[in-house]
Amino acid sequence: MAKTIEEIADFMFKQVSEAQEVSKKLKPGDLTKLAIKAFGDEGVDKKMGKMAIKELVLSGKCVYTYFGGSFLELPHREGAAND
Amino acid sequence: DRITDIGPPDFKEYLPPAVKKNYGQWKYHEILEAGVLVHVAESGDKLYTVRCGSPRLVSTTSILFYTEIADKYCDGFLRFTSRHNVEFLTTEFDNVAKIKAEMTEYGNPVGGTGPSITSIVHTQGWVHCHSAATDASGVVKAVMDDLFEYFNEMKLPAKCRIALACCLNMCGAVHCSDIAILGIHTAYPRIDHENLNKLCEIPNISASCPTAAIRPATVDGKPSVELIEEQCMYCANCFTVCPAMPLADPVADGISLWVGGKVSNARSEPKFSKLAVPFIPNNPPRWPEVTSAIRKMVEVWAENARPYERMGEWIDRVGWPRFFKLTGFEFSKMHIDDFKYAGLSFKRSAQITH
Amino acid sequence: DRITDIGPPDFKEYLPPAVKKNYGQWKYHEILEAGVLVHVAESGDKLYTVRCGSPRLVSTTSILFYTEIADKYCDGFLRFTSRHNVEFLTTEFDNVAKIKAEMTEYGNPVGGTGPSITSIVHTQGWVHCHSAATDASGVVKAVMDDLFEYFNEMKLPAKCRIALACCLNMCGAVHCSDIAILGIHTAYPRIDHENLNKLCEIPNISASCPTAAIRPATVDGKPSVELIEEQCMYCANCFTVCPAMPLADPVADGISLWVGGKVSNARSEPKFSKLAVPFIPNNPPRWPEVTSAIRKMVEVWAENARPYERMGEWIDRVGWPRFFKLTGFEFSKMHIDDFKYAGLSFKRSAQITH
Amino acid sequence: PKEYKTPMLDELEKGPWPSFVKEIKLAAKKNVMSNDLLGLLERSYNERLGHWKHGGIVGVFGYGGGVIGRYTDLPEEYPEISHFHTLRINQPSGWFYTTEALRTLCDIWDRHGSGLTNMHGSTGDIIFLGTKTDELEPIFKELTEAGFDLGGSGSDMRTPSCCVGPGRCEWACYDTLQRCYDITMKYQDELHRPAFPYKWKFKFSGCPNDCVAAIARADISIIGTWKDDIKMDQAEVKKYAENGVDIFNDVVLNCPAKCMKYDGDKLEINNNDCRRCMHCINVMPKALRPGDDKGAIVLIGAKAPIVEGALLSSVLIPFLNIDDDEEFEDFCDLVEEMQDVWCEEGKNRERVGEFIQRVGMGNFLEAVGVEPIPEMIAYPRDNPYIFFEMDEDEEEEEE
Amino acid sequence: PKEYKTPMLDELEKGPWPSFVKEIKLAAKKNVMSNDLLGLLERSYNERLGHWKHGGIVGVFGYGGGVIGRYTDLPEEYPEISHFHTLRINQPSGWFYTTEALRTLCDIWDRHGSGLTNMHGSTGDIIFLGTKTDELEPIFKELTEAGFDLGGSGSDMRTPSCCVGPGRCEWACYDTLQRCYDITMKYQDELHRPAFPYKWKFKFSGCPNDCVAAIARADISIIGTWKDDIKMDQAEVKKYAENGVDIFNDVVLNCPAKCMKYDGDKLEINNNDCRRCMHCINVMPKALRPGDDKGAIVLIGAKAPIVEGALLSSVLIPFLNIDDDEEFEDFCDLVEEMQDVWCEEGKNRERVGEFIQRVGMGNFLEAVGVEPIPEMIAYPRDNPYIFFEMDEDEEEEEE
Repeated sequence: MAKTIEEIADFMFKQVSEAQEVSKKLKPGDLTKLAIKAFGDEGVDKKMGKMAIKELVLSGKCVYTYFGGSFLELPHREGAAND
Repeated sequence: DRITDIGPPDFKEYLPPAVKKNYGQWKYHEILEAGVLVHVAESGDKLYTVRCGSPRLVSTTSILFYTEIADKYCDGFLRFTSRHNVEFLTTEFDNVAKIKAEMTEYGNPVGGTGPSITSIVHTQGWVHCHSAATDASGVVKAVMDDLFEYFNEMKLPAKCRIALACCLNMCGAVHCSDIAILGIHTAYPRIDHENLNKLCEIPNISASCPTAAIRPATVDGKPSVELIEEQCMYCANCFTVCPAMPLADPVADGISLWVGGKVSNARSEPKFSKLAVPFIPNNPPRWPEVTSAIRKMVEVWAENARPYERMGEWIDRVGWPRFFKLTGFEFSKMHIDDFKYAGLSFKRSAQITH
Repeated sequence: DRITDIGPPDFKEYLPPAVKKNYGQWKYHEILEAGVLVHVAESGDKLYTVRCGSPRLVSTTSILFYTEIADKYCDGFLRFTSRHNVEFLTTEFDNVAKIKAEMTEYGNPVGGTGPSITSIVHTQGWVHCHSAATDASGVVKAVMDDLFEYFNEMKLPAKCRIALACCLNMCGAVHCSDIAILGIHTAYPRIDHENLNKLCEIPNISASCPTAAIRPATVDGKPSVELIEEQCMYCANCFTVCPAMPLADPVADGISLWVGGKVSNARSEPKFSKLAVPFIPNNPPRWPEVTSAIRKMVEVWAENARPYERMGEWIDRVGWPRFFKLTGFEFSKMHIDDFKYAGLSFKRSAQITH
Repeated sequence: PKEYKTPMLDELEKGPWPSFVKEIKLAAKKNVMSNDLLGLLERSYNERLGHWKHGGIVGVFGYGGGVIGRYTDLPEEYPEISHFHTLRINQPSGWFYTTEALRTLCDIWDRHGSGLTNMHGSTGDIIFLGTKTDELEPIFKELTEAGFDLGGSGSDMRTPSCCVGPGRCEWACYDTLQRCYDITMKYQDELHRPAFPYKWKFKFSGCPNDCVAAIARADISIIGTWKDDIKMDQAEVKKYAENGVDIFNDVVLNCPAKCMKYDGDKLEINNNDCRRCMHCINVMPKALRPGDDKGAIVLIGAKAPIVEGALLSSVLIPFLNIDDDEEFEDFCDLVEEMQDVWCEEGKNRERVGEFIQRVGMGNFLEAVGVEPIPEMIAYPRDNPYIFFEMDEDEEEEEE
Repeated sequence: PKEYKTPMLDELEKGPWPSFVKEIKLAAKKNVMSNDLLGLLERSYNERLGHWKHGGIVGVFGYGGGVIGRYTDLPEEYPEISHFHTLRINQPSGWFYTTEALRTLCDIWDRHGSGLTNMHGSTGDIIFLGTKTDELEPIFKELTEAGFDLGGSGSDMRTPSCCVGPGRCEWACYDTLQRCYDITMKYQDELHRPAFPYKWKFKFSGCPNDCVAAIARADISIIGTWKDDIKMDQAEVKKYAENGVDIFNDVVLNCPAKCMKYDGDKLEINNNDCRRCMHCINVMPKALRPGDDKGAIVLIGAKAPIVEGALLSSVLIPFLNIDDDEEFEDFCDLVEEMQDVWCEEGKNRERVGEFIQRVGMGNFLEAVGVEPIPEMIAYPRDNPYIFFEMDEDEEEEEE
């Protein structure tokens, strides 16, 4: 049964939140793979994963970050940022 | 109504009329003098190009000056090259001398065509980069000042492409240059055990090390990493994924020089640059040891190579022993490869010069 | 009074008088006809050599026949070459034809000089070897019968060195031959769990595997090993250290063909032979698929190469696509290297023929 | 604004080569950020040390690339460059501009940033060098309104770039400007929203001279070539000879395929053996030209050393009529197939070239559905360590 | 003796090439072992399978090499070759023989073995093919009394071999026959008593044509070369040209150093760039010869694929006046130093070339006390992953 984009985005948001608690960073590709693993091939495809990520970012719940590779994280103050 | 994903402007709107008219219909070209080309179209149209050196780091003030020149002589069009030069295209031969005069006067000399040294492709260095092992613009300025005669004259055996990257990340992908200037660290990363776990993911750091020199460890009760120093070759890949492992050091940072690479498929196949000088300490503002080593390489090549022979092609013909002999550069254990494909770099033949 | 460690006889006692006299004083040589050389010394002395093919596997009966010839025409001296030929050296030109006649009559034809195919260096095969994936002498005989015209005539662009090894151990070090014939297994080792632990040291077996495909395991309560089949490439190194892991198989054993290697430093540097045909099943007694594939290679090379161009030099000039096209050999995934230096074997250039 | 003494940098205003110090000073006249940059850079010259921290989070809303966050580690002393972020702006194909467009860009940048640029960055983008976090959205808004968009950064498709091609080069074997534009437009999402294991670069060169270093720098390197004979004008050959070109030594002896003959009068080319290296054409552009049956070679996998060592791209498609829309679409399908396989199996920070080395070229080809052909290799394997695979027919027979 | 039908093998008596089947049959007439071998081989041809077991223990008293144990796995059916061991007998340098010596060898072998030989084995030895365990000591006794000794096998120094050299070749740049003999005699203990991690081979070639494949097969490859100019006789060059040698295409164009010029009359060589490849000399041996300042290149590390892949030897000493006794002694000292390091650090079945690859050439040179020089490499490293080592002075300064 296909999931809605919102459901997938919610799932991904939860993954990002949990990962961040243990200082772990997830890549967009990781999130899609996790979603497919959780909901099965018939629940999510790669395109839906992509749309869910777009939704996450446009809603402001997640931001892209870069440390030698691009990740999705909860918005937070930059460690290196100057006030 | 936020505009996104529109991509770049359509280049067709930015093409000068002569280019639009003769698009894909060019017949041949000639180099009229250093920095000046003429392209002749099947239609008989002639398009003159004046190529001007640029410092790459350009102020809007200078860009606006370029637009003035382009408005005056080039119908309001101009272009840049893949090596940071600015080019003025005109169908009027008379404009060539005028563009040349005005640009030179402003400080952007004309040259860089044919068997010459053109602008150096380079990175940001201390101007902007967090991982630089040297400056970029300053080294480039010092080197090009020294080699200027090879920019505005065409007196070399072939073209010579110089590039600079201020650390091993090689944003400037210098690895296929006739001469590559590469910023290099030679001090181990200093691990900020206090903050490492806050800033970075430990398994990620371990995985980043090409020689597996970094292992998870608990230091003062905090999760952190330890470094097996003998396995570290200062690549700074760990720093790239984790800012809590800086390597930069005023004494241990410096420049390595590499030689004999090429990208073009003409004559020989593309090849990587090879190590010539492993380390020269940073010596701003003019890095005299760097400029003189580069001049040495250019001069021995210019004296000994045959026409059309790129630096690396010349060395391939006469052999690396000759290169080290003529330049006087010291050969050491560091020159002998010990990475993945090391074995193939040994001299596995009895073809030898004496 | 047991005699040991005396080493070989001093060669000086075995040198013919003309050789002793002109030792180190040879001036030049000429090839008078296929298999016949003359060496001229500074003294003006001329020494004729008659080179005769041999099956390498020689009975004392035949050796004694050679000694008769040598006694008759060569003052009681003879020599063998690094490729199993037997050579008769004489200062009398008149003896050349006589030696040739008698040897040919006996069954050892004369040839193998200059741009020709000389005797095949090979291993023992089914005649004597415990790890052979094919026979050696039989394949060699079939191939040389087929290529005989290239032994006793000199009509090739250059010399062509063929070698055979009956398994990957390559006792015959065939890896730098113009054409290499290599016995090859394609079945997994059959583990004799019953006896393995009695015959072999388990850690040794694990360590012997270049791809780490063999792990210690307990089978039916006995210490033994298990094989990760996907990681096995049938090298038989495990069998070499442990007889309880045989691979030989009537259907899965066969021959692979390799091409373009050379040892000499003339013109191009020495090079390895490269895979041409991955697998041909054993088809005794005459291995017709092997002989015809080899003839095909020799013929396309002979037709297309320039004078003095060895097989590998010709292929390097015209490219491997041409080789596969002209021979009609199938190109497959198996031809693409996936061992250590695989990356360097990809075509990393835009120099391409169409 | 503070006045900085810059004796070190002043040294670099001397000499014939254009001075970046002059440029920073020009910008500093108009802009306090550039003025503080001058001071900080002088300090770096004295200390032989950079003073920048990496900032991994800044960007414009909804995009994951195009902005490089940067902060000085001495914000108290150089407060104007406490933030000093970079924007990458997608250049037009071939770096052609109208003066009007450039003036618009300068105007935006003078109002919102340091007034310093790179024309251009190594990947090809216009680089706006130094602005504050708060300015990012306003700049982005004005840029898109002016018809410009951000380029790539991070683990995304990087801004594609191309040589001048048919715009001003008689050697262009396909329309580099157009195909670069097409790819850029087709993959806007991949460019702005990083979803790959690492960067993914396209470069388009019109001929094997490879003026944009595609073979050294791009994951997908598209290099022009041709199939038929080199076009030759013997009269022009003669003229070159008369004008001092040593055709024998400079042309014939330099041919890597040894496929030329010259008798002092006529030049002969054995086009069957020609490798399309461009050397003879480069020496005598008036006499020799690429043939008419033109297209491109697609090569894959180039990268700089980090992490697993530098690679040059290797041949994937030896000839593609890339100007043909249908063949171009097929090519795009293959590109997407490769992306999928790489995204599925690639490790973090593993470029596609490294990925291919790890899994093996043969396995990679199988995964993306491309037949192995000898054009893809410099030479077949020289080791006998073959993973034999029965073909399917044989396997069935055995059952 | 049994009479075997051998229809398969009989096929291999036909054809122009000398037949090994004829040889086995000749031996079988005199010898029951060879007769059973014939039967067993026919069976292998039918079954497409070998029938030999490895026997690793047999040998002569006090030696660890020189005998290869072999047993058939069908002893009931072929009882005469239940044992069928091989002996390796150290050949004289250059494979020169008196007929008297050969007759002595044949006599010993006919009385104690199968009467079958290889003239010679791949490594260079005389191979006596097939005898019983009980015969080994009697054979060894008679051989040594006749002045012959066993060759190497197992993890020892293998029997050195050399080209014909000054015995009959104008290109010999040093005395291959003598130095091969010297090394063999000097290291008798290393040859007969295996004490190394794996095999250790020497091959001596008098010039870069390398007729004994030293560079491909020997751990220590000694290849003749010269330092001064190629000796040239212009009159003979002319004669070659008159007799149809295409000097331009066949000689000049094939020179890898591009160091020759030919104007249709005189040949010029830029000896400074000459690589001593031998090609021009090979083509015109009457006109061109190696110079007078002769010696050898010492290269190290060649091997066949097992275990870590095939290797060619690489340059260790670019020029050694090996005919000079003092330089030869120094060379032997270095050989022993290398043995020591390899024995100390090498793994089981690791050839010295693999060992060098594993520890790094630079570290190996350091360990054996040889200065690194550019002659040792084809090219310097192309990756920036340098393990910097401060030199000692600098380290002291830092303390």
